[in-house]
Amino acid sequence: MGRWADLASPQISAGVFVQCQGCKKALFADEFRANLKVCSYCGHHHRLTWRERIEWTFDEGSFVESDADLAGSDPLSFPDYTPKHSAAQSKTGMTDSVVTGMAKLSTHVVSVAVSDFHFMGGSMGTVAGEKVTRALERGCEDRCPVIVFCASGGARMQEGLLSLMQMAKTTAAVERCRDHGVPYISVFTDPTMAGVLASYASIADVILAEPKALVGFAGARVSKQAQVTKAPDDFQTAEWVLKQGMLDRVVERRDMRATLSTLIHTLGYSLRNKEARIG
Amino acid sequence: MGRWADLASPQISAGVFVQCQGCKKALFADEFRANLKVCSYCGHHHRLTWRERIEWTFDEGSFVESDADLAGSDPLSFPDYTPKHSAAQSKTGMTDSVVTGMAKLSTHVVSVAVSDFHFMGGSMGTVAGEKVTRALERGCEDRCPVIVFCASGGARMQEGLLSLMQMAKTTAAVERCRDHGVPYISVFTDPTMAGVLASYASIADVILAEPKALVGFAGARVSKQAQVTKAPDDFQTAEWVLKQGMLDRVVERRDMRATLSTLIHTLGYSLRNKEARIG
Amino acid sequence: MAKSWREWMKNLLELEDLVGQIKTQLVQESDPIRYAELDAKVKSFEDRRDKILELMFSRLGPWEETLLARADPRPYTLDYVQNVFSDFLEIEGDRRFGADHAIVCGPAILEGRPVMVVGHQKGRNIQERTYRNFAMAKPEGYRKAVRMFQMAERFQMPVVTFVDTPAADPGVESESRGISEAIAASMLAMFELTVPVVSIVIGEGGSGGAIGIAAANIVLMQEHAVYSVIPPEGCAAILWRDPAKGPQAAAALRLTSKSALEFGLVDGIVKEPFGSAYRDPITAATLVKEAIIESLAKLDSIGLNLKSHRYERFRRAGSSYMKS
Amino acid sequence: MAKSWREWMKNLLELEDLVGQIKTQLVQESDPIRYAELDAKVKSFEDRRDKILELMFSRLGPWEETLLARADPRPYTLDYVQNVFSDFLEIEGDRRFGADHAIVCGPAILEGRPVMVVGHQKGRNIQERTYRNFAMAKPEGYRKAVRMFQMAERFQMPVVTFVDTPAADPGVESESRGISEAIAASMLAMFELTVPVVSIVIGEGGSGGAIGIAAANIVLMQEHAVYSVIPPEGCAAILWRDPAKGPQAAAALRLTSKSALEFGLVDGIVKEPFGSAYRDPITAATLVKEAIIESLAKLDSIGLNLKSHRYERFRRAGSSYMKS
Ligand SMILES: [Zn+2]
Ligand SMILES: [Zn+2]
Repeated sequence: MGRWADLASPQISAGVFVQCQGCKKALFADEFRANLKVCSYCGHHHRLTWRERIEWTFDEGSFVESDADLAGSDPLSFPDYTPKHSAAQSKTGMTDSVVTGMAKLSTHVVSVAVSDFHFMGGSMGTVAGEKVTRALERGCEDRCPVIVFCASGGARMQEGLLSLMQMAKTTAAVERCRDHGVPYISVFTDPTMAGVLASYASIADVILAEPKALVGFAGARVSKQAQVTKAPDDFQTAEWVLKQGMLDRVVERRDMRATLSTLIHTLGYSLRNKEARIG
Repeated sequence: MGRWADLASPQISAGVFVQCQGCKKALFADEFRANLKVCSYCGHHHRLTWRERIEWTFDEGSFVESDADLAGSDPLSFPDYTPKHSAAQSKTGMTDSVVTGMAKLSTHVVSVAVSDFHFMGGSMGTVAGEKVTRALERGCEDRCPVIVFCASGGARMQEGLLSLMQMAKTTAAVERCRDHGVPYISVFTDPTMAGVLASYASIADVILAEPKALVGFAGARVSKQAQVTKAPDDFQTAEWVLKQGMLDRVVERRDMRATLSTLIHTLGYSLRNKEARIG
Repeated sequence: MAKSWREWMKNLLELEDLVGQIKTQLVQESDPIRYAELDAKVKSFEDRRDKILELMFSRLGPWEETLLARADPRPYTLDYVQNVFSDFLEIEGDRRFGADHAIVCGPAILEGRPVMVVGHQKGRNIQERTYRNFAMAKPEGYRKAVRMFQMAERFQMPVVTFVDTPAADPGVESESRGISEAIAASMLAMFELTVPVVSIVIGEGGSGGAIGIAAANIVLMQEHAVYSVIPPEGCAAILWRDPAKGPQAAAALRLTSKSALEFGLVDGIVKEPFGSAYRDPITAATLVKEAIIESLAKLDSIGLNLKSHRYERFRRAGSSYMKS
Repeated sequence: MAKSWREWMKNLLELEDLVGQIKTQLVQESDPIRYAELDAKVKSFEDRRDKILELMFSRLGPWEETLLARADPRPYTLDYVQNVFSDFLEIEGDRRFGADHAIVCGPAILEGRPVMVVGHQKGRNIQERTYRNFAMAKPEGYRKAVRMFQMAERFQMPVVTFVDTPAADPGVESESRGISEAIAASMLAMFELTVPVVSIVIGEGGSGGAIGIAAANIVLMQEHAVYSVIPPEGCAAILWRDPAKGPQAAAALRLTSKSALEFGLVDGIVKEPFGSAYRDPITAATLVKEAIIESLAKLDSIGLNLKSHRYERFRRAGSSYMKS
């Protein structure tokens, strides 16, 4: 067997192997990437970096980042926050856990936000909340659909109450989209949890999810402890959440682009139409 | 023991007994009426005639009936409908199962509809649907709250699809009340079922119910047959329906007037206020 | 009288079976004489079939219409969705309790224009029927529909609903989650809409379960659909304590499309191909498609407040059958 | 450090117990000398108590504030409802799934003006706590709240919410019925309102469960309430793998009313009587009542679009802590 590569690494060269996190089988790295980091044996959808997500979802080269420089601080002087945050920045090359901008999808313009779990578990602090809010607001201003890829453990503890307020702030922005007739689609990827799930993620017009993505309010341990009711085997998987009526479709990664494209085509029609009428 | 009287009869003279339909005990007829036809032993709330309901709920002598002459026909020439309908008319002195009008409750003007189960099981045909609709519309026109007492087995089979359409018609009128900011309160009395429950009854702003009232979509036999799930002992009682979140309070008959009064006082405030401002 | 469509159609179905068998032989037949014989046989049987069909359809009563509306090969909502729209994408969540497969929903394109589709869905075999709960929706089905109605309003999409249910689910679970409230709230949500709404009864328009998604500006019925306040068997059980008297009840209830039109309760009848929709599903779908397009065009041209239009439409129901 | 309010207050509670006992004796005492002695004892003990209290309250840290916010004699929502409003009538139905007693709702009168009240409700004894699920609301609680918000809009009533929950219910059942969606949808419904909305954190402002009903135009905190993104114990468990380090986490999280005000995340602090609200619930309620009336008056006088005002209020959250 050849060399082994880190599965999260964006540079995976040919002839190198990676190990599937689902079935533990060895996969050719180049095939693995060609298959959008989905295991060809067990279908396990591995987590993506924001770059991969955008590259593999939107029209080639169409993404233009917004607010790239927006950065946070350590308002609470929270123990170890500054070094942790800096380490995450060095590791990922991101200023914070969310990247936003405008992109095209089958030529339709869309406002986009993508969380990256590799940055402090995709947690939502002031900057992530602000970026998601601006992405939603851009949808209203530019009269285009908004697509948000979620990947987050929840609100960022280290910014205390400021993080909690981002739940309300992003929700307010979703409400604004509703007022403007702007379609807003969220996609639950692995994992979509807690404060993110309990705010902008769950109130999209249409909610899609990647197969087997972990989706829940409380950590499985907490929620299992909390009640006599036994958790089912597929508890907090996207498939279970679909059965509970909380999302609309589980979509394989290779079909995501087409599904999103169909949705923004139908749901964004009146927006384009009205715009056309206005001038 | 003295003479026995028919419990539903409006004329119950002193010294006569009636038998409680709940505990089967004998009750002095005059005490029974003084107690609003509630058994003093077991609290069983006996069905009322529309006259009793209005007399015991609204300000004395304040009720003015509307559309008293509105009468139906036998549009489908349905087997036995005409004689059955005539018999109900003779028995009750009503033209159909619902009586409507304007009344006062603690001096507040309200639009009222009362179903009477004694008229063909309180079933909703064209006339009942029309009267409830007009009662709701009067609330919008006169800018006053609407109170509806339900007592019905459901839509009236003998008028076929015309009866089914009354579900939509009355629902449309409820929607109009919502548009006009007119508070609409419905009260489930024994029984409130099927097509009536599945239309105007269930979408009131506030829903009250009398204790132990039978409240359900399907006859208990049908719904128990239909599924593996075992029906609880209190299935389809007002108390059970309250636990299911489908109504807001179970209110004893003696407290109904005060409860309704408080509700229309708070919920009708802006209506009166706006009216005052308008002139 | 026949209790089911299969029983009623027994002779015809056997005849068609026979024709099918001969046709299979025909393909394999190499002897030209034998071939001509078989071919003639097919033609004569098909002739006979057409005559029987013609006879059966020349004197359809309310009960036969009921059987036809329930016929298992009859096209269901998703069959029409496939043939009438493009780009349909099913949306499953009710955001309340669970996924209900007795009602299917989602946006789709109708001749270039997005519409929101909502419809009851029956199943054709036993697995499908169980999965679809025999098209008897639970509260979550109606709440999913409400979500779609509100989404259609947000994005200014016309709504098209397909009605095909024996009844709403009457079980203990449905009661416990408020099936009555869900049906009423669904109608209420429809009456709030400012976008055009067209409903079409394509099979069984079963009482509350049907009207729950049929509070439309224009309500159509397919020729061989039925629409009733109560299933005929249920009516017979109450009236004559004999569910077997369904045929008499069907007559008494006047549940055919023709009666509904006469009473002014539906706005039009959509023709079906000869022998009813299942005999030519593509043509049936084309007729449905044309009827929907025509209805939407009519509503577009009204230019009125479509919410008031819908109110007035239902406001009139039964007015001519009262006196005061 | 003390783990609970009772533990922290142990000495004081014992002292008060003692005072209580002496007072009982005092009432029965007929001998004037003994009476004077006992009376002096009471006075000296009460003096001591006041001094201890003063000392304790002069150096309250975030952990003590947490304990105070959770203190079981602390007034709960229904205590304030009783003392702030008249004509409160509880409304129970969520119209979806079930009655949730962790959130109480209903219309009431505040100085002649109807308002809609929504609040978490804790229980004081074990039965009450179970009945109230420790004020941890399930999806149906938040959906009931949404019903009330929408009703308030229909009838143009201001909304007043009382926040007092350790967290939303995290159990399997809550997950299965969409607790996350319910919380988000509740905030969404609040952001839709055009009527004035005032929220007041009266005890524990526990993360998502709290913000779910706190998307108001004006958010107040009682002096000894706390408001946090995560319970200190949970934070300690994650940070230091030691839930016992709650006190350190409480400090790190800055969950006091003073901090929240400094960060600009609440709009005002409602004073409490000396020794915190439970020592004089009537005065506490009066202060709360005044704060609510003042807040509503402020919102009335703004005359602005209250929906935009609410948007802008939350839009600002954290803005001053970013750079670009
Ligand atoms: Zn694998
Ligand atoms: Zn009794």
